[in-house]
Amino acid sequence: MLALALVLTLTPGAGSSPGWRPGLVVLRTALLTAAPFWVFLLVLHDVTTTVAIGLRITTMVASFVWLVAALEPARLVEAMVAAGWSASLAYLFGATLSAVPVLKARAQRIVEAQRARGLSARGGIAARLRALRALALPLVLSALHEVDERALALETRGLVPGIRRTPLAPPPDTPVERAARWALLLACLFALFRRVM
Amino acid sequence: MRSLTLEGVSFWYPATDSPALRNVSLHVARGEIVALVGALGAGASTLLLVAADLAPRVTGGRLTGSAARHDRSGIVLPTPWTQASGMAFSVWDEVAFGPANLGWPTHEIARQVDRAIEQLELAPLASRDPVTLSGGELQRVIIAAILAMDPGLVLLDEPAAELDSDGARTLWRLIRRLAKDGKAVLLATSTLDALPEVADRVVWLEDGAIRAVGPPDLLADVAACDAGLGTSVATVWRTSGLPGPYPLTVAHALRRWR
Amino acid sequence: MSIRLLALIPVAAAISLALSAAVDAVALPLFLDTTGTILATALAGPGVGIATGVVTSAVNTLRNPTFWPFVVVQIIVALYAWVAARAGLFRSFRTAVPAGLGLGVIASLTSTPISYFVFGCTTTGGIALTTALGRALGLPPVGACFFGSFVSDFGDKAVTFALVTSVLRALPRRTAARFPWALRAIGAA
Amino acid sequence: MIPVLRLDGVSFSYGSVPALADVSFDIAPGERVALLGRNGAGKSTVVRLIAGLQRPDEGTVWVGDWDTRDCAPEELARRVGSLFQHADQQLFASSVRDDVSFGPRALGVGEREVERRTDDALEDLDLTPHAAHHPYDLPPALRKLAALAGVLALEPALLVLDEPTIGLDRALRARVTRGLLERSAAGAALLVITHDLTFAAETLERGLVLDRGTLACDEPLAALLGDATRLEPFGLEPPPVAALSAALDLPGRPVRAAEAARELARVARGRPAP
Repeated sequence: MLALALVLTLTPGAGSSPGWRPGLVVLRTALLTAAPFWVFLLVLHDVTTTVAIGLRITTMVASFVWLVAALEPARLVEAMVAAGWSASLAYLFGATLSAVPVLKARAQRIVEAQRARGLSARGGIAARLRALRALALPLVLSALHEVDERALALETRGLVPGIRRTPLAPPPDTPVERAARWALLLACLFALFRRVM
Repeated sequence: MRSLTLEGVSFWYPATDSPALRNVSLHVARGEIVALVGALGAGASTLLLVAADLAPRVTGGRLTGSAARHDRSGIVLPTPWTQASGMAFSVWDEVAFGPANLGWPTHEIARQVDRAIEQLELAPLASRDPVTLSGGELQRVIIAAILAMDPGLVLLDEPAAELDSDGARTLWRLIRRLAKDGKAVLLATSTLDALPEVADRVVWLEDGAIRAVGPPDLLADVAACDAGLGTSVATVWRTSGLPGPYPLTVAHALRRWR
Repeated sequence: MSIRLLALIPVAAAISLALSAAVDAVALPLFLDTTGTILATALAGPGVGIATGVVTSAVNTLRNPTFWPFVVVQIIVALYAWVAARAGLFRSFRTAVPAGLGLGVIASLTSTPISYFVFGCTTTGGIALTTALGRALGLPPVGACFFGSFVSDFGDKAVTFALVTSVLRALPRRTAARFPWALRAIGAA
Repeated sequence: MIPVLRLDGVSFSYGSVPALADVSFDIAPGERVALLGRNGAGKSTVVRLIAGLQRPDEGTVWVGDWDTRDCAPEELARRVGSLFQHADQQLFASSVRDDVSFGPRALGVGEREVERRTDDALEDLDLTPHAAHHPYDLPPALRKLAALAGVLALEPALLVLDEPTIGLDRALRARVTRGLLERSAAGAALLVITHDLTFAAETLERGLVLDRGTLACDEPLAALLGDATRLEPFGLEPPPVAALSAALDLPGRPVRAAEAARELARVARGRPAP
């Protein structure tokens, strides 16, 4: 939570206000995500513990679901740059986000290609582990092989350590929002302080 | 005005004994289009990496001789999907990635990006997520992204590999226009038939060294035809046993025939 | 940090996330979500490994918010992998698989307190079910929670270590030579 | 004779996006067929349907006497060898030879037969000198060829290849042509998606054109490639040799370099020296 508050404080305006109706969607998603936890809590614990932990989980889930709903990755990356974070750090986050679907699609292609070469993923554990090897190795090897080309590409496109990057259309940041963020961070710290003491 | 000067350049990749380039001397002037041709592994890609100041600075390895660049360079690598920034979630932002890293003011970024998008005919794709593009579309986006950085020296490694014939035609036209605007262009390609209309000079690389340099007529040369580097028309002429000099293109052949 | 290592981190993190999605295709109960962290550590040292683990968790969190506290596990995995790589345990399956089993124990020891105190041991469906099984076997709550994490982590980390060993062995020497620690991890330097 | 492949009124859509509408054609053993058309015309969908990775919404895809609806892709691998785009990303063994033998070994054909098929496939594409190399130590173009060898080693009755020559130079394309002609002479049918009309002209004999999901042409490739006005609506233009034959009006309008050279020499002999 603290880390999240810190990130929000240091990156102005990454979130856009989700509005009223999206708010309902967020609430519903959060409750649905939290629901299984309640079921398992009831199985594993007594009622008091269930309520205590359940509320904690629900709060946590709700705040993250809200964050994800309100957050566009592109805006976060630009907001990080605008707030003076290093472009390399913004790159780590942004590049992972965009590499995941690329590698997932590649994993899917590899599964299909190996099946078209006769690989069957059925059978005992040993057969399935062998199949796993034929799926995972090409994915990892081809991805690692590309690291070099990615490095060349970053260099040619000017993302080198120590640059002063121009933020592209950074989200607007008002003094009120800034003050609200600091206030929230202080509230978090205060709550933490009371817990620890 | 020279844009690139290589004098006696030899280059070794890390952990290799034989050089990828041997004693290469070459200059490229502003407004000029120079094409590198040669068999697989002849050194064209390496030469482009040296010209871009990536080898040995990023690749590692060892360089002897001297390489002087008089303009900022931009290189289009042969695998567009590894050259995507990973930080852009629309084509417009992808093209703007390089200019933003150069720290330009916002209005200058917008001007260069819009121009590059128009040059590569990407306007209909401007708001798409780069992840959803086809290979050919992505290749055009990366070319636009490099051009938006306004390099004086444009380096292209197999820029037409992923393009269909429409896309390739547009690309060759664009390259001519870049040269007219005063840019120096150095490109490696195995699409030999396009070169007579595109290149001002052709450099034939063999085993890391320059075997011959000349106007595109080089591609109708007996030796080039025999090395598999003649244009299709020249190669047919050579195979037919008709006397030289061989025509370079269909138009030349027609003139010769009449 | 060199530009090559900067480029390695997102690739390694994405490898973890893509693999844990792709493992469904062979119907094995595995996560493989620390593959990239371990691999990055073996190739490029603990700093790069930890960065990979943190980025993996951060991006995973966008998908499922309850993953964030487990970033601690990713960091411990990176440190453990570093020790294993220094000791040359990735050079053969005979050492890698026991090392992976060891990591399974350590990873579940790390995740148990997080899982227990933050989530009441209800982290994911699978672990919650094995925890319930532990309770049914008469274990106390914390013990059942450890049992749940342990059952799922044990095999997963052993397979992950074996997979990383396969990758390091299959990595062409020229590619390996580009990363500062790779040759050492495979015993070639 | 039973065709190796028969598409019978096949339609397919991705969700609500139609990809193929009522496509029908047959391919006989040993036949060499080019599948042409713009990006997005539905060519790759045809490959996926034949490999059993998708099921047709309507109509039937017959591979010999097998309905692809009833077969998993790994079963179809006994009859169909498929090369997908980015096939070089599927390599994972530590030597080219091991990777090429993966397919036949997965089919369970017996170790001696695996060896023979692997040797033949490497030989056909002149890859024998690289057999012991690590695939990722090879230049990308040869890696691509290694992936193709892995498909040839399945020794299927039908080869379905999606852009086998992207990134290959002329010498390597000639190797692919030679290898495929040999396979076809031995009875394998070829269905090749390509933008590379020079390669198509040298290798293939029949041309299918897909246009927005429907079959727009099915005729001898030579006639199609020589006709600029017919190709134009599909974003294609005649390859240089076909253009040369048309411009010089060479008899029979050959589209292959060797035939064009022969006709050129013959006609030139009958003319006064220029």
